[in-house]
Order: sequence, then C-alpha cells, then structure tokens
Amino acid sequence: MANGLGCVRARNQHLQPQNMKIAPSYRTIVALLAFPTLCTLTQLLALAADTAQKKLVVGFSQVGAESGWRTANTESIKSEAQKRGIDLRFSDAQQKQENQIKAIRSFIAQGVDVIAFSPVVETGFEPVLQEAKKAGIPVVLSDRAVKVSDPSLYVTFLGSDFVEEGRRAANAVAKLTGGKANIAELVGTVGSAPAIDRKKGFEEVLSKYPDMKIIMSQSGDFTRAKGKEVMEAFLKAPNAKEINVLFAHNDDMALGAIQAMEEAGIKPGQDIKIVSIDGVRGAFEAMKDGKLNVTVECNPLLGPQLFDLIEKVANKEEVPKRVVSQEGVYDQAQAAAELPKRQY
Amino acid sequence: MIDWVSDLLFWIVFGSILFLLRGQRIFWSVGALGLLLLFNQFFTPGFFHIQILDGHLYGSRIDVLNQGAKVMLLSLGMVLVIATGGVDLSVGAVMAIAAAVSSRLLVTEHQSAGAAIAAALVISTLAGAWNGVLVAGFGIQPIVATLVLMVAGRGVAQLITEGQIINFLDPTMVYLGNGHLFALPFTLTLVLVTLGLAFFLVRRTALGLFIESVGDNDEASRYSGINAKQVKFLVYTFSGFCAGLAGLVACSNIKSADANNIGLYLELDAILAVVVGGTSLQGGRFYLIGAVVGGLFIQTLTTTLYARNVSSDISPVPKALAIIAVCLFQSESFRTRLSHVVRPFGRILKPLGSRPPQKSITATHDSPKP
Amino acid sequence: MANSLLEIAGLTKGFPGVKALDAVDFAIQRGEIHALMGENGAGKSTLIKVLTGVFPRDAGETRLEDKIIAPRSPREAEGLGISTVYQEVNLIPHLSVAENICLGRQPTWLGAIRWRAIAKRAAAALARLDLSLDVNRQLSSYSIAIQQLIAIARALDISAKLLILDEPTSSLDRTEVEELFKKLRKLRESGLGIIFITHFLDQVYEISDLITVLRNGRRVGCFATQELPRIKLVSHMIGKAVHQVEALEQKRASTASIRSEAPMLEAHGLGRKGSLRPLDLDIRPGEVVGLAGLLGSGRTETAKLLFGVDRPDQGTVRINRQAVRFNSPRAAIRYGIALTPEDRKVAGIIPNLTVRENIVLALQASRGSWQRLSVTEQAKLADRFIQALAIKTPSREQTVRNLSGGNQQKVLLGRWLATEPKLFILDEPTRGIDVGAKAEVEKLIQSLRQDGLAVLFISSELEEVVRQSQRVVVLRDRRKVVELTEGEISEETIMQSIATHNLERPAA
Amino acid sequence: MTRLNPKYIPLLATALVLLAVFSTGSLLYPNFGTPRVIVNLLNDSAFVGVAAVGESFVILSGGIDLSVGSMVAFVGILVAKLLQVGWDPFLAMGIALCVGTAAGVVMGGLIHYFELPPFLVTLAGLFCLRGLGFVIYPESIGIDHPFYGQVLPQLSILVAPKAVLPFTAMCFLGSVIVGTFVASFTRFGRNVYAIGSNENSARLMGLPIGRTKITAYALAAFFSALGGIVATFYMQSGNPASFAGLELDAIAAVVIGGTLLTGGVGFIPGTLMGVLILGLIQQIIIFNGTLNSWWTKIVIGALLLVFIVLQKLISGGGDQES
Repeated sequence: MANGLGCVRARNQHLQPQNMKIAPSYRTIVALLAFPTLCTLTQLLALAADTAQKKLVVGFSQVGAESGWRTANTESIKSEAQKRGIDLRFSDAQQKQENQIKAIRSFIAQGVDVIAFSPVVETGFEPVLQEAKKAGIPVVLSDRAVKVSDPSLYVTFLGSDFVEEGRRAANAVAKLTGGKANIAELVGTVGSAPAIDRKKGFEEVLSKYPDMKIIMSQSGDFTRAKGKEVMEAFLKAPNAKEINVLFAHNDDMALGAIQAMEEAGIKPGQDIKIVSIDGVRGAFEAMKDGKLNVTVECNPLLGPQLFDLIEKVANKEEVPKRVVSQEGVYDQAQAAAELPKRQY
Repeated sequence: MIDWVSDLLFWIVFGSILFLLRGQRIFWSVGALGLLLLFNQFFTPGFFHIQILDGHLYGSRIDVLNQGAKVMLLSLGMVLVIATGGVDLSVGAVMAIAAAVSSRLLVTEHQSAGAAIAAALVISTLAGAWNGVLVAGFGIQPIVATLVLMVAGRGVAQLITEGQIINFLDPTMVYLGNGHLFALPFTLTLVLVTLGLAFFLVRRTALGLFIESVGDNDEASRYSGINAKQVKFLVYTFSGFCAGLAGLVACSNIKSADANNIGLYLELDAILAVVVGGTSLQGGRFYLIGAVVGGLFIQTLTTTLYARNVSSDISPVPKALAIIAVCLFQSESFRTRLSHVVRPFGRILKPLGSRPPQKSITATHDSPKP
Repeated sequence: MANSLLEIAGLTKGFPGVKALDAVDFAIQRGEIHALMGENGAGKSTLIKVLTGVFPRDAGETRLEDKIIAPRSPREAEGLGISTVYQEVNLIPHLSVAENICLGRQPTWLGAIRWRAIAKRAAAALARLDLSLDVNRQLSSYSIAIQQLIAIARALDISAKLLILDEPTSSLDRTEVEELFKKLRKLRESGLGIIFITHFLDQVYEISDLITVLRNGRRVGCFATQELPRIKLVSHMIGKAVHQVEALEQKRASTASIRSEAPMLEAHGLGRKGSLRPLDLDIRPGEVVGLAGLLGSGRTETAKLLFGVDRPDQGTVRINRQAVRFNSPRAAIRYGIALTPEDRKVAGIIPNLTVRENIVLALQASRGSWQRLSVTEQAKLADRFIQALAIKTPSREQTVRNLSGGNQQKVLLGRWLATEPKLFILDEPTRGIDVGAKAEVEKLIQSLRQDGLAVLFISSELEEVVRQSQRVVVLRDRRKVVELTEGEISEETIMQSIATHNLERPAA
Repeated sequence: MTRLNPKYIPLLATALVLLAVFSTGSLLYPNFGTPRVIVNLLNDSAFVGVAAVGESFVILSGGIDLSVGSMVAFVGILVAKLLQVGWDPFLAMGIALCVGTAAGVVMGGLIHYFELPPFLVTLAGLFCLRGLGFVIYPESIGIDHPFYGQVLPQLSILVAPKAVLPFTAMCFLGSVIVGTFVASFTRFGRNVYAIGSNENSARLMGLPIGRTKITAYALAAFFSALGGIVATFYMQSGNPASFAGLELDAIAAVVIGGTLLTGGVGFIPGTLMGVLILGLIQQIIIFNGTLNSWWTKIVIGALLLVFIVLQKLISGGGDQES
C-alpha cells in the first residue's frame, strides 16, 4: 500500500525517552568481575596444592585430537612426563597452525627449558623458531618435521619417516598382490605432511611395478566418517569392480572404508586387500578378524623416546639431528599376538 | 536392462511428483534436486545403479538417503526454528555432545545402549532448551544466543569424551546408523518417523499456525493470545532433540564418537537445506517436506562431487554456487530483473514461481464503497 | 501559474494491480502552506514518495523553479531543496541530536568530520525553530515531539525550498501542535513552500492556505482553504454527496437505557508507574464506554493494562465481581476480553498468513495447541466472518497483506468476535480506514452492544466517541479527569473537560 | 560528550574485563605480566584483529560476514603462490588486496541488490573462497622471499627489554586507528551506524544505503585480505586449509568488544579490546599448561553469554528485531 515503506520499525520511534539510569549496569559489572575472580580463586587453590620446586619445564604443543593415533600420542607424552616428574606445559592447537605459533611464543615468554612440538604443517614456523633460538630455548620436533632454511632452528626431530611408511605400504601391497593391483587410495588431510609424504613414498615404489596403479584417489581427511563416505562413493563408480586394493593413509579411514565395503557386500581383506598406516588397536582387531591385511606401524607412543631426548638436550648433551622412532609392519599373522600389547 | 527400466520408472514417478507440485513453493526444491539427479543420470556413470545386497537395496541413491539422514534430521528441527524467525547455529555442537554422551555412557560407564541413547537425547534436548531459554526467556537475538552453545558446545563434548575418540561395537547403537529396515537404511525410517513427529506436532496440533504466526509477526501473535515464548522455547528444544538424533546417527555411522569432527559445519548444511526447501530466513511460512528435500539436495550434491572425484577441498565451491543460485531464484527482485532481461523466460518463471499469483486488483486497493 | 515553486503535471505511478497515481497535477508557490488531503489509498504518500525519488515514476513531469527535475533518491531530492519529514520520526535513535541533524552532510576537513562544527550547525538549525537543546545527547533521550522538531530542523538545515510534512502531528499533543504551527508560520514568512499532509481537519483549516484533494489516485481539485466549507472538503475526499455525509454525522447512538446489571469489569485504582495514574473504571454488559483524550493521555495505556499487555503495579481488577490478575493477553482472553490494537500493522495482522488463519488465530490460541480446529471448522469460521463483516477478499486463502486497511481491520474484528468475547476493547478501530468501512465498524459496535457485550471504545475522533458511547471517560495526562454520562456527552463537554486545567507540558 | 553516556557502558565493561583477565593472568603466573607477553599478544592476535576491525563495520551496519576466515586463508595462499612464482611482494599484496576487496563488493552487491540475507551470501563466500584457495594450491607454501626473511624482522620496534613490537602488531594497531577514524570521522562511517540502527530511517534521511552497505562489505573484505597478508608475515607461509573458524573469533571479539550484533552501536577500540581478551584467555590456558584447549571454547562461550546479556540489559530489553 501507499505506506509500504513506513511503519516497519515504527515501534522504535515511539519508545519513550530512555531512562538514563546506570544502576542495573553496575550490577552487571559486578557480575562480570565475579567471573574472573572465581577463576582466580580456583586457580590459586590449584597452585597452592602444586608445591613449586625446581623441575624441568617443558612446553609441548600438540596438533590436536583429530584421530585415535593422536590421542594415544598425547596420552603417552602426558603420562611419561608425569612419571619423570617433569613440569609439562601441554597445549592443544586444535589443528590450527596459528594456535601452535601462539603456544610456542607463549612458551618462550614463560621461559620453559625445552620446547617440543608436533607441527600442524611443515611451513611457516621460521619466525617463531628464530625467536626461540634468540631466547636460547632448544626446540625438539616430534612426529612431524618442519621446513626451515636454517637447520639450527631445531635441535632434533623424533618421529616416523612418513615417506618410508608410504614405501613400506607399497611394498606390502606388492607382496599381497604379486605386483598386480588396481588401487583405491584414501588420502589424508590435503596438505598435511603425512598425507604428502605417504603418497610420495607409496608412488615412488609404485613406479617400479608397472602393473600396480592407483585408479581412484580422494581425500578422507584422516577421519572415519569421511573414509566411509568416500569409500561408498568409490564403490559406486563403474570401474569399482576393478578395485582389488585399498590403501588408506591411516587406520581410521581404513576402518571407515571397511564398514562401507561390508555394506556393499564386499569382503574386506579378501575381495579388496587393505593396507593402511598407523597400527592402532582398532586396526589390529580388524586384522584379527581378517578384515584388514597389513598395517604399517607409525608408533604414537613417542613419550619415553621424546623425554629421553629432551632430558639430553636440557643437559646440553649431543643428540642426533634425526631420530626415527622404532616401528614395524604387521600383517594378519602377527595380529593376534600383537593385539594385547596395543593399549590404544 | 533392469537398470534401464527402473530408471525410467524412477523418472516417471519423479516427473509426476514434480507435475503435482507445480505452483507450490517446494516445486523449486524438488526441481533443483531433479536437475541434479538428471545430471547424474547422464554424466555420472554408476550413480543410478541399484541392486539388492544382503536383502537390502544398495546404490548411490541409497547412500544419499543414508548419509543425508543427518542433514535431514537437523533441517527438520532447523526449519521450525527458522520459521519463528530464528536460527540455531549450535546443532553441530549439540550433535557432538549427543555422540559424546552416548558413547561415554556406553563404553566408559558400561551402560546399556538404551540408556545411552535415552541420555543422549535427553541431554541434547536440554541443550536445545537452553537455547530456547536464551532466545525466548531472555529475548536474545537467536544468532547470538545459539552462537554461545556453538562455541562452547564442542568444548563441552570434548570434556565429556576427555578428548578421546571413543569406539563402540554395541549392536543397538551400531544399528541406528547402519541397520536396514524394509530393505532400506534404518536412518530413513528415523527421518520419516521424525518427519511424522514434526508433522504431527505442527499440523495435527495448532503449533504450526502459532509458529508461522510468531515468525511472521511476533507482537501481533502475543496480542492474539499466543504464548510466543512457549512456541519459541519449543522449537529450539525440538531442534536440540533433532540434533541429538543426528548426532547419534553420525556416531553410529562410524561406530565411534569423535567430538572434534562430528557435525562440524553441519549447521550450515542444515540452514542451507531449509532455505533450499523454500522456507525464508525471515521466518513465517515453513515447509517441512521442503526441508527434507533440501537435505537430500545437499547430500546428493556432496555424493555427486565424491562420485565425480572432485577433491573434497574444492567441493565447497559448488555448494556455495548452489546457495547463491537458490537464493537468487527466491529473491523477488532477482526474478523481476531476470524477467525484464529475458521476457519469454520470465513468463515461464512467473506462473511457476513460489509466490501466489496476484489474484485481484481490488484486494490491494483501498476504494470507498459505492 | 508563472511563479510556481514546484509544479507537477500528469504524474502517474502504478503498482502491480493498482494505479496509485493517475495523471496528477499539483502546484505550490513560495511562502505557501498547501495541504494535501485524501482518504487512505488516495495517493498522498505515493505522490510524496515519487516526488522525493523513493519510487520511480511511470509518467509525468516535475518542475522545480521552472527546471525539470527527476530525483532518483531522497538524497537527490534534498540536494534539489525538497526535504521531507515523516509521520514516524525517521531519525537514528542511537546517534546524537547534532549528528541526526547533519547526518549525510557533515562538514568535513580533509575528509575528516568536524564534530565541533556539527554541534554548532545543529544548534543553529534548532535555533531557527527557537529550540535550544543539548545537541550532544542521544536522540532517544528526547520526547517524540522534540524529535519531530529535530526532524524538521534537519530538513531545514540544507537550503530547503520545499518542506514536506507527512502527518507530522499525529503523535503530538495539542500544545505541541500549536508550537509546531507557530514555527511553520514563521517558516512560511521566510518564503518556504510547505506541503502539509494530515488527517485532522481542524489543523488543515488552522494552518493551510490551499488544499489539494486526491481520491483514488486522481486529483479532485485544488481549493483555497477559506472558501471551502468543511463538509464540502469531506465530500470531496470520500466522493459522496454532501447530504449523505451529513446523514452519517447526524446519526446518534440510540439511547438505550443502561441496564442496572452488575458491571462486567471493574477496575479500582488501576495504574502503572510511568504509564497510567491510578484510575477507576467499570463497564457493564450492553454498554459502550468511550475513552476520550488526546494522544498520549493514557488511552492506549489503559487498554494495555486491562488486556494484560502491560502489567499493572497497583490497583485491582474484578471481572464479574471476582478479583482477577493477569499479566499476559492470554490470561485476559481467558476472561473474555478482546482487544484490537491501535497499531494494526505492528500488533494486529499477521501479514503473510491467510485471512482464514488470521481469523481463527485468537480462538485457536485460547484453545491451546492441542485442540486444533479442524480445517472445515476453520473454513466455516472464516467464511462466516468474511460474510458477516463483508470482508472484501477474493478468497479466505488470500494473504492478509494483500487486503486494504479497512478489510484488514475487519479481519481483526473477526478474529476477536470468533472468541465470543464479553468485553471488547477497540483501540482506534477506525484509524486509517476508508469512510465506508468506518461506518460498517460503527454499525458493528452498536450491534455488539445490543448483543450484550461490554465495549470499551477508544478513538481520537471525538464525534465518533460521542456517537458511539453511553458513557465517556475522559483522560488527560495519564489520569482520569471526568466521567460523562448520558446526556452530558457532547464534543463540547469532552473538549471542555480536557481543557479545564492548563496543561503542563509533559517533562521531556 | 562530557557525561557518561549509557552507550559507553559496554565499552567500559569490556575494558574492565580486559583488565580483570590480565591481572588474573599476572597474579597466577610468573612472566605473564611482562611487556613481552603483551607484545606477543598483539603479534598473535594481529590477523584476527585486523579482520575483526573489518567485521566490526559489517556488524555495525546490521549485517554479518562469515567469509572472514576463508578470506584470510585465501589471501595467504594467493600471496604465497605469487611470491613463489617470482612476483614482487608489493605487487602480490596489492593484487591480493584488490581481489579480496572485489569479493567483498560482489557479496555486498548480492546482499543489497537482490536483498539476499547477509548470512547466506557470506556463507557462500566462505565456501567459495576456501575452495578457491585450494584451487590456487592445495598445500601450505613457505615464503622465502628476502622481503619476508630480512626486511620484515627489521620493521620492528624495541618497546621494552626483550619485547619487540613486530610489524604485524603495528599493522594491527594501525588498522584499529584507521578503523576508528573511518567509523567516527567519516561520513561513510556515520552512515554505517545510521543504517545499522535503522535502515528505513536512514533511507528516508537520504543516506546512500546501497553504496554504504556495499562499501561496508568491501571494507570488511579489505581488512580480512589485509589480515591475510598480516598472516603471511606472521607465519611466513600461506596455507589454504588454515584459519577455519576465524570468523567466529572475529565475531566473538566484536561482540565482547561491546558492539551490538543488531548493528548501530559500538566502537572499534572495543573490538581491539575484545580481540585482546580472547587472546589473553588463550594465553592463560597455555600458561596453565594443564587445562585442555577446549576450555578456551567454553570460556569464550561463557564470556559471550555474559556480554550478550549485558547488552540486553543496557538496551533495555526493548528494541527486539521483529
């Protein structure tokens, strides 16, 4: 109608002159102040219980809690620190590099003795590592590496060799199929070091076998849900029948894919051979049931090895630049025996 | 051969549904879904292949139904919230809470599956009620009120699981997201039952009228004696319940609860589904079935992208383009502009369009009585 | 017209389904106050909005000082010297007075706003209206009347040649209106052209030099105010012959004897701080009680308290001798009270729902969500009221938004009649609807009364109150002044009781 | 403005919370109340802060921009890629700013001309920009251009012993100053407030609605793009997968900074404080070292709640969207 534009917010104009009272806001300000005060109190209590004595202070920045592997890794580090009486400042980056940089910078400000971290991605840590170096705090890398122009920015790197894991997986595939394979690949989170390196190592070996080729490849983000969903899509492709091997960049995705296969009436481990990486407990259970063929171990229990290194570094002892964690390749035959040892 | 026949049958049924819906608002949503399916029919080999496996149907379209259940469930709750003029950003986080609660009870506390499921549903419903209290009780803007739980909820979920990914094998829990009933995924039954429940709630009772009324004109509804606060409280609570169901399905689907990833960004998909389903973000008229169709559309899009081997990183782009396209077609000013540019096309669009045609001249015009 | 300030020729504007303006001519001179009159839907607002570029025109020509203009936005129109002040104060409540006056044309220095210059300029603009305010205070801390003046100050701040006032007085009380008129006369002397739109006939005769009447998007004519009798004006506006209007005006409420029944509702000392001073009020079945008073005198506030929209903080309400207490419309409805609100758009219709849904809404709400009215019951109910109230709608499934104001009001009446109320509070039921619908509403009120309903009738049009009511309660300054009974009721007595004491200005 | 205007109360509350959080941290942990931590805070919050300044404008105008995080990531990878193929850094940054701003113009245009809800349009922007980032390059690219390696570290000021104010922090503070100026001392800025407060009135007051809205989104996109560039300074790399959810941090910072989410009320310096509060909470949790990271989310959620309720109380419970 004619007054189509008017009236819409007419009510606002008819508001009575606002009371200029400030009284209610005082109340809210008090409420606001109460919150941090409460935090302070609880924290003080916690501190009081924690009798401060001179301990080795280590700051550790973890990637996140994105997979079973990662939480096992976290557990191992935390429990080992507790066992050794080390004051561990643990920070979870929630898969965000920016959080990790913040944490490292904060460790520097806190004046910890050693900084250790598992980088979310390889690049971009140079400036903050330089700060650490300037502050004289040694840095130990765990699980994943960083790309830096100046190798003196970190003291040592403890972790698996992802490329090697990829190679091992490819060799396992070759052994399973006699060098003839049409492979579906579940790639890890795009851009992450394990995904890049595992693919690299895998393809490196693949180039030696002319009859082994990847016919489908898609990211499953290292998660079970995505692994399952992507596998479902793989199995609907017209050339799905040709797939005889699944290579998953981690066990979680493989476990998701196994479910998809079972729903499709395909026998995982037989109709389609499955090779994955990590070696978590779930994978061993699946192997025991014959649903998974090979898992290439990527040991998450880095705690003891890590703190050995850290203590050496703190005591200014000489350590090698690269320490590869000890890990193996397991197949179904070994699964039953190995399973009880897997607590994660 | 069989495929050819079943495809034809499918299209005949689909076409007749579309024909029946002409002139209705959800014509657009079903039409969009049809276009997407048509694309797959010709360009995605194997997409329409369907077979019987272990006594149930198996194929890409079945996957869409199963995987899409989460979004469909969420959108059923979301559509009512949006109808009241609100939005619930916290559904993804509530899903994570539900998953965390159920698996924690199941695995760590060794409770029965029934208890775990019930507890998860109760807690997620309470989470919804919390949103309801903020929005209805305190009168806080919905985006903001639910933002609180969206931010904090995932933290709470992680608190419950203690940051662990909890795996479970309980058959009842696993059945929720993986079982089959009448040769179709059980999740479909779950969606249909929830749809039925929602339908009963809003169409067999007067709640639907109240929701639309509150969403259209809050103040006038209050003057008419509608308890607008109660209505709002109810829809947020229901949305929490739906999110809880979706969370259970999501964790059951992969037999584990991953507080970090379950339902991540799914609130956006749910809102999208509702909008694709023809319900305006401004509130008012809502379309329950439209929301379900919208959920199907989103999942079909996702599955199509997987099937066509589009990298999962780039897959948001088509989704974004779909949002814009759908919104543009719902935007009146766009349709007017379009019909100016392409007259003949505009003439086709107009009668099919979602707005009821202008029926009378006198109705819009104040004329003194003779 | 050689020396016209503004000249409009053949202006045409159509909306889907309606021709809002049909070849309208209009002209205004410098130093002239020109009233634009017409019923709702006559095209006044459309004319203004096309003139100021809110809507594009379909055809026609506008000349400002003999130059053809075609502004595409209010901003462009302002740049040309045409400023508009709307009925609702269209300013920004969160910003300061100074900023509201200068918004969009702040003096800058190298792109940076000079806040001091703004304050000075705003003070100067207000001084032109003999106002002196703290220009740094938030706009929302001033009364609506002051805000209205600030809006005018804003309109004059640029070198305005033509000032358009679209119902500027509807939220002002009498003294405020006089204040405003004083200022308008001063502006007229300074050579400004003023287009003045209002519903109040008195005001038109008080202030305007010329009157242009529009009806159904067409120009009926332009008249010198002094030479146009009121009755003629009304007949031009509504397009009826004079004797019909007179018949309408002379129809007096039949003096049915007020039954000595017990009051349906009794309020004692009902009040709310800042809204209504304690008052006593009782209404009997079969009686229409008029509530008269100026805008802001507490009429709507009384209705809101009785209907549970606002919560009273003192006093008691008894319904059928039983003490009751309600704090929501829902509770009030349960006691058989109904209210059609003053602001139909905000608190009345649900615009995108159908006529049927709008009609059944209150009844359904009182039944709760579980006892749903079946579709057939709903349809029956809707059809009944569409017929009974002669609601002009193509079907009961038409969205209410597409109905005219009068028909929307009837839908609202239908909504409440469906609940079979015992007390019907009608807050300005005839505002903004055409004369025909007005008469029907009035007829309806009388028939409700005869059916034994208690009616509380609120209107700013005194003649209407006089015609309708058996008793009239007069309010002033949020307080009950007097209660007039049968025989005492006339426009004069009401006016007198409103004006007996000198009105103090409500504190800002 | 001499008296305490009620509109300053949220700002005051934010300042008090900032003070309270900071003193809590300083009381609890040694080394917390040092200049170094403050400088770190500015440095760590720089890209969020720059983006939040932009977000403030959109929120003040009554809209919302969800594309912030994607924009930061997109610009980061764009700059990194351009540098990798040998572009001049300034040219690369200029292009990135232009592309980013253009995206903002497109979003603003869709919102204004087709009356689409900002929520959905910027959501589409979120998806699009994220995807485009991956199209440019799906992995993190390190930047080893001499400008980044050698020039940038010198662009810093020693503000206190062991506390170097880096260039990123200066960008942040600069953005806040520019933002404050634009919001308070330009016609555009005042128009943003007017539109956010009451769009209909603003239209009838003759303010340029379309231009202002589109500019607000363009400005937000510009600041997000700038945030992306600051992020490349910060991380010396670009990564299309990073900064997911940054928009929520930005929105939270704006709200905690005292800006009304319905628009029309708020101050850019409040956003600065909001960003610092978020950063401080995270710092406290890192300093504690035993609290899990999810506490960050819970505390931010709680803080959001407190501020929302506070705003509700101050705006008097009226003024609800219809």
